[in-house]
Amino acid sequence: MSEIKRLVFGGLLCVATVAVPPLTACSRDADGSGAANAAVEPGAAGQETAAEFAPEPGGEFEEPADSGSAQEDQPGEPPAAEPAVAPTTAVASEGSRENPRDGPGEHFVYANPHVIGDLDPSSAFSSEHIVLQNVYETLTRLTDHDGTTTEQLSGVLAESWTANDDATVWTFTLREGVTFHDGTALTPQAVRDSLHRTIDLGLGAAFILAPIEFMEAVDDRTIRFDLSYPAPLDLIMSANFGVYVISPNAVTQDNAWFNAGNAAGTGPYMLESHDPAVSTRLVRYDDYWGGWSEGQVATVDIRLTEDPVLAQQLIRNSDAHYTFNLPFDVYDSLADRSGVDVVIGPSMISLFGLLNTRRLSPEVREALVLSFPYDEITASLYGGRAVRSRGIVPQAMWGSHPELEIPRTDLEAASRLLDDAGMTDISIIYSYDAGTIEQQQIGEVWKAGLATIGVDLVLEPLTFDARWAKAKADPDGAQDVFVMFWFPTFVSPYDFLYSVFHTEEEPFFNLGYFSNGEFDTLIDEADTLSGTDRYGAIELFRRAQEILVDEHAGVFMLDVPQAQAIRSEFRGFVSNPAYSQVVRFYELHRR
Amino acid sequence: MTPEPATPGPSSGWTMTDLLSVDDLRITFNPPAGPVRAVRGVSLDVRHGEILGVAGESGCGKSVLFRALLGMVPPSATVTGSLRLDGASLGMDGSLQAVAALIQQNPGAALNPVFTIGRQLHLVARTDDPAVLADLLAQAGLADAPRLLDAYPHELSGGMLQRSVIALALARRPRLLIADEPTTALDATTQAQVLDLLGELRARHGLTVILISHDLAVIRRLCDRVVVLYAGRVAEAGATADVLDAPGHPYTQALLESIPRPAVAGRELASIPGLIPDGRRPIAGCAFAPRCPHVREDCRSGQPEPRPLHPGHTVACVLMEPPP
Amino acid sequence: MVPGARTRIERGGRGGASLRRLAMSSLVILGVVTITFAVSRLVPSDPASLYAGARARPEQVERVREDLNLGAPVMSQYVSYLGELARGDLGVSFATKRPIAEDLRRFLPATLELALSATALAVLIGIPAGVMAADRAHRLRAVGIRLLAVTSVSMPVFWSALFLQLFVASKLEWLPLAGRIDPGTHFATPTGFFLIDSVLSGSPSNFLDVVSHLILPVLVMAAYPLGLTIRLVRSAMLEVLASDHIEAARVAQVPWRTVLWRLALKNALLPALTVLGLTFAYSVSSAFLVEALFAWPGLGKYFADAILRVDLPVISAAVLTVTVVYVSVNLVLDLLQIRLDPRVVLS
Amino acid sequence: MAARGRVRHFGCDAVRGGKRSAIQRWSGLLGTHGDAIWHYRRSRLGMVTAAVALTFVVGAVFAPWLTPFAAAGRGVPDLSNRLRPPGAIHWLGTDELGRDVLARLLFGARASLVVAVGVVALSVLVGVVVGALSGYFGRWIDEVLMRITDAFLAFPPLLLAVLVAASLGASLRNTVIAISVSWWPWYARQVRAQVLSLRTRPFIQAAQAIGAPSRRTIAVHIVPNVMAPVWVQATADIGAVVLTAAGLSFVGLGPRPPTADWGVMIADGRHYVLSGQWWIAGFAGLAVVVVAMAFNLIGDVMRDVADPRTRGQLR
Repeated sequence: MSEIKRLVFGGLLCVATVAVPPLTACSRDADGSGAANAAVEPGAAGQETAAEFAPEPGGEFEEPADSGSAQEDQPGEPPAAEPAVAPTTAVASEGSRENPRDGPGEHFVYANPHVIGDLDPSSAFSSEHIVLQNVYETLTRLTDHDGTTTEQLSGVLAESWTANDDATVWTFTLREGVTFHDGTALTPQAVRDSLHRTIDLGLGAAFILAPIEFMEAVDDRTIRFDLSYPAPLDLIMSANFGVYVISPNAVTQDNAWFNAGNAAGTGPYMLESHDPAVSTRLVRYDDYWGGWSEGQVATVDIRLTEDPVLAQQLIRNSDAHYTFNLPFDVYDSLADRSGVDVVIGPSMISLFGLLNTRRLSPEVREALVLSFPYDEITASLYGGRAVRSRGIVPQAMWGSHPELEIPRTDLEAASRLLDDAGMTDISIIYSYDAGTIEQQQIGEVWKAGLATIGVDLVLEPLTFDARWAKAKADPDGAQDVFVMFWFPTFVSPYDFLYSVFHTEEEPFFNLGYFSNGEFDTLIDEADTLSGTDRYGAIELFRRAQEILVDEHAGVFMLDVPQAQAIRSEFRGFVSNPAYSQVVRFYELHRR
Repeated sequence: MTPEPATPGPSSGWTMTDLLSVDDLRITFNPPAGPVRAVRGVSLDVRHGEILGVAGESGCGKSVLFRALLGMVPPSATVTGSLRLDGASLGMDGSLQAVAALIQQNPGAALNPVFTIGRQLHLVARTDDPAVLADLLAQAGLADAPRLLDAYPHELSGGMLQRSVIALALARRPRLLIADEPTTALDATTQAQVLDLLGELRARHGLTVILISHDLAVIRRLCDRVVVLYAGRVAEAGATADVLDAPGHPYTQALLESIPRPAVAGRELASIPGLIPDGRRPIAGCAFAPRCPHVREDCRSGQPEPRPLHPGHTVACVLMEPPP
Repeated sequence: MVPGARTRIERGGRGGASLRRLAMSSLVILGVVTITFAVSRLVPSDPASLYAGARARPEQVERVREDLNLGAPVMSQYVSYLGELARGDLGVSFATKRPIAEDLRRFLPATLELALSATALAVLIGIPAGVMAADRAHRLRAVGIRLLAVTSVSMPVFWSALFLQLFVASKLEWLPLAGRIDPGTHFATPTGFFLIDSVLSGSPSNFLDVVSHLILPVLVMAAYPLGLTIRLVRSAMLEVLASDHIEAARVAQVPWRTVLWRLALKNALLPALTVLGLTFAYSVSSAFLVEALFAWPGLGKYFADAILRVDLPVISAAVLTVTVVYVSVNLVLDLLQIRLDPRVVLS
Repeated sequence: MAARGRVRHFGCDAVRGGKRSAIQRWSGLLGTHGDAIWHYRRSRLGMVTAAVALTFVVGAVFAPWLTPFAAAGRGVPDLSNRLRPPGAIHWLGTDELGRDVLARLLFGARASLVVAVGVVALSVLVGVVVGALSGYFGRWIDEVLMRITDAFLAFPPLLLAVLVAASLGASLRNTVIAISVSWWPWYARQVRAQVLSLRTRPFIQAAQAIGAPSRRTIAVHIVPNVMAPVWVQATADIGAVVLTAAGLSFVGLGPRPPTADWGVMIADGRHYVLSGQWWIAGFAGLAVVVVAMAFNLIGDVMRDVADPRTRGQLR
């Protein structure tokens, strides 16, 4: 295993908390302002002891931001630039229309635009987490995050955990009374075997477990991890992939067994059937440790709905209860319609265009950065609900740089730069995903602006595979601007900075072919430092991002807002940027 | 355009001996390009039990004429004139189909290729009694008739096909048989056999036969009377012997000149110079004038009326009239 | 989207025709497979990355590249690819890692159900309508049918689908929006043809459920073949109606209905038949759009997805399947033609 | 048109009537006295559809001068004017980037026209060459060429286009190539069938008898004489190509944005139909339907005109 992902997070002694199920209180505020985060605040849930995430004695960490600070956004009005987190907005409409076709109300249909390709909890590494997060559970879960320095972890299968001073030895105490869907009880061995399965397969997100050197069941409730280097294991254990706990009976099975529609987790739902081309069906697990109450979702149908227009029709007709991936304008009309709530919250997805450093001089790159219509796009195409990026790390994540100086759109300055460099009448190739409408529209708007200063932006749509292959094969002959989304494997800025900008001999995801020794040193140092001095690490990560801006390594367009539509007969939906597109059906409640 | 005057037919008025009497038949086709006059005033009689030959070059209107009588021209065509059957007036809307049958030129095309002979006979005769159907084939001179009922047209020879077509024609027990170039597509031996068959049928069933042919030899062999058409009008009509041995019309003469005969072997065949007139243009005077070796000044001014040359033999040519 | 209405496709020779055709069919299949291989090699893509997944690490991709023998020269890849096909080994999808044979078993019936229903609808309505369009006795009706035909062949499926879904399914709520069955409906699916399976299940409500889901996509899909069939049958009918034997039948006072519907139609069906095969091919081809729009888990979409993802094993398997289906449909049509046309049986 | 002078070979047959082969009937279409054109002009439907087709062509060619929103037609967004319904200024409304829908339609006609003409021209070129060689030489050349043609025919046409477009990347040129790949076999078959029947005709045999080189015989005697029906088919096919091209760009394989394209307009506009902004997809779809219908009907009328039996049927 490489050293790509060494996230060192030492010097901590955590006695962390346990949230929460059943989260029956997680409804929206009565006034309809969607304080979604309220739902996940342990205090608010208040069912069980919720010890606060303990800051280091040094007091370097800020208190977790009060979830109440999430503001309601006024439609059409751009959000204030200051908040690091784009506000979570729920445009809720009361007076929901009851549809007689809905039946008893415990059935929930999730209109899913992406194929559920791999249901193996050890190797799945794509949108499968929308299923896996409901069927399997992890030791911890990231429940709140203010995007600057700290995050709040809750225990799921772990009731509490501790680490030694240099964060190399971790001990997790497991929750009592947890059983797998096949009836066997949760044991430390099961946890160890599950993680081993991921490590042995070496697929998907296995690399995040690289620090683990040794795992041992201390007693029938406790498991100890010895790490080869300091790492925030509790954070790692909240990842979307690779850290699910599997029943001892299932952990020996192969990939095909899981993809045939078998599963055995501890989650609130059992996998009933799985047909990647049609739907994945879940049914509630009666013996779930969190217990069940009236009005909760009993059966789930995660239905493949690739056509967004169809998804829109389904949710309008109440044939589906949740979807995302609709064009942004559509949400307004959905919000106007009674019976559908629109939830728009921050995500950890960043949209940016990598500038080809081999083909474009710094002047041209700067001109491109200056010419990009940031505000026009966030205000118009996203109805004011998107925020402009400050560097590549999304502002919903720690390590982002809220004070980063970013240029304003200035076509004249861009034009001057090009004139000075003697670069007039140039043509720039903008490579984007065919069929991804926002990348296309952004390209079209940008193109119009560039045309006024004599630059021809050539929009080149290809499938991601095709353009990725092209970009990897021939940096000098490839595109000038490579547009892409990036979302974190688990919550760390290093993932963004390393993957996309670290010097690479053979280009892989560094498709701007950026290479800067100082930058490389900074982020590696930050990565190491984040184990012992997180504040210092953040400082270094920020400096690294300043280099990216100074060097015009890319056009950092915007933090993509996570927009979702959910039928308003269900309450309790929480948009958590760390688990985008995941609906925790267990937390939903029919009105 | 000068209106073409109605011409009295070869015999005016119906007589007891007439099965069919056509008076001043005019047929005009109306394609978008403008009217085409195919038949421009034809009157003729068909007598009971006779075989009437209708002669003329291709395009002179002989096929169209009888198809109009049978109601088989497109609805867009204008047909005027009158038709009598046994003295009673008859519409040209297909009413004649009740008593007449049509034998077409090409027996290969006249039979539906995807149905057996028996099935086609069945549809026409409106009986599926194999004995009856086989008898029809036998009447048409086909041996081994029962087996033929199950045969498809492509399995039969040309002669057998034409006999099958004749059997089909007989199936409706017609009084009148209109044979449109029935032998043109056949070889010489079969041709003779089929002609003999037609003669036999007339004798046996008292059928009246109209034989349309461009071949004067065929007409001479079989027909009692002959009508020669040119450009949609009757040029000459009369008993076969009269007309063919002593033609009065220069057109008939020219037609006869163009027939190869053993008697005149070695002599160069005469061909008729020029083309038949275009039906789209009005014709002033005699239609044959441009090709006529005997053309006179007055040929171009008025249409010649049919004049009796002998009793029952009429010729529509100014040569029959005293020169002005 | 099959180029305009063409009537005849010449036939092969007569003697030993079937055997020769079979040999030719295999050649055609080989040709198709080769075209696929050639074109898919042009695609600037990296199958190894695809197999390893969109966010795989470089070393995972490298391992896959070795496993899949993707570094080999193109010719040797082609040969081994043909070898695998010859052994009937369809392999595993790069993208989903599922056995392709298993997917085909599910997706092919779904598409065939759709395509056959659409073709059946097109034929059952198209042939009588084509006959009526050739019948000059009812001019207005004929013109109306011809306009219907032209509209059908001019309507983009993705447009008609949208409006049918919008009005019939969303507004009026008469029919379901999409899918093959209601999510709540369950029955055993031994054949994969839900129409048949629902009948086997013995419950009328299952059958109704299947039928109600089938109506909209079939309507959308049938439009083009319907228009095509009408136009073909009409032009073949006009040809036949002008023939001597029809004139003979009319003079013989065979009733017009019999002339039109029995005598002429049987002749006209022959040229129309050959085109049915193409109609079917069109259906399969346009299926991927219809399937995407109606969330219909069929071969067309499976195929189109594979193309977009450059999922080579799936592309080749799907091409092979479609070609085999196409060739067999044409074979069946040939047999049908032999039944209808006595002239072909010779020797 | 090169075919004009040549079709006289059949002129006399055409006038005489009788049993005329398809070729003779077709050839009448470009016959010396302009019969066909004359007939065509008598057809009311023919004239109406021709007018629609002409509007399409004129709209495409003169798009920049026909709309005050030429910039929008070329793709310049106006984000302050997004999704305006049809009204006095924007007759057909504006799209999701604030561009005038009418202007987009006019400029989209350009893309459609270019693709249609390109596909037809390319397919005719390949089809005529393959068909003529195949039909003229027969034997193994015919076998080989026709099996290749069969292979292309057996491949589902739209999927073949998708495969090609996906491999080559989306652009107007590649759209043309992608559609042509599945289009030419039709012309090849049509031409071959005609060449087969033409080959037995006296003037071809005469040319062969006097030892004229094959290349010359094909170029001088064969090709010109098979072109008339090919052109009729090509005209009729324009509608089908427009439809196919719309299908291809609907799935994202059409011309590159911001080139206006009807298929793309439908694909993008679809999303807004449910929220009440029907005019983008609505009008774009209508444009496809109307143009496809017009050319289909022109093909119908031309066929009818070429066939005296059906002349005047559809008026």
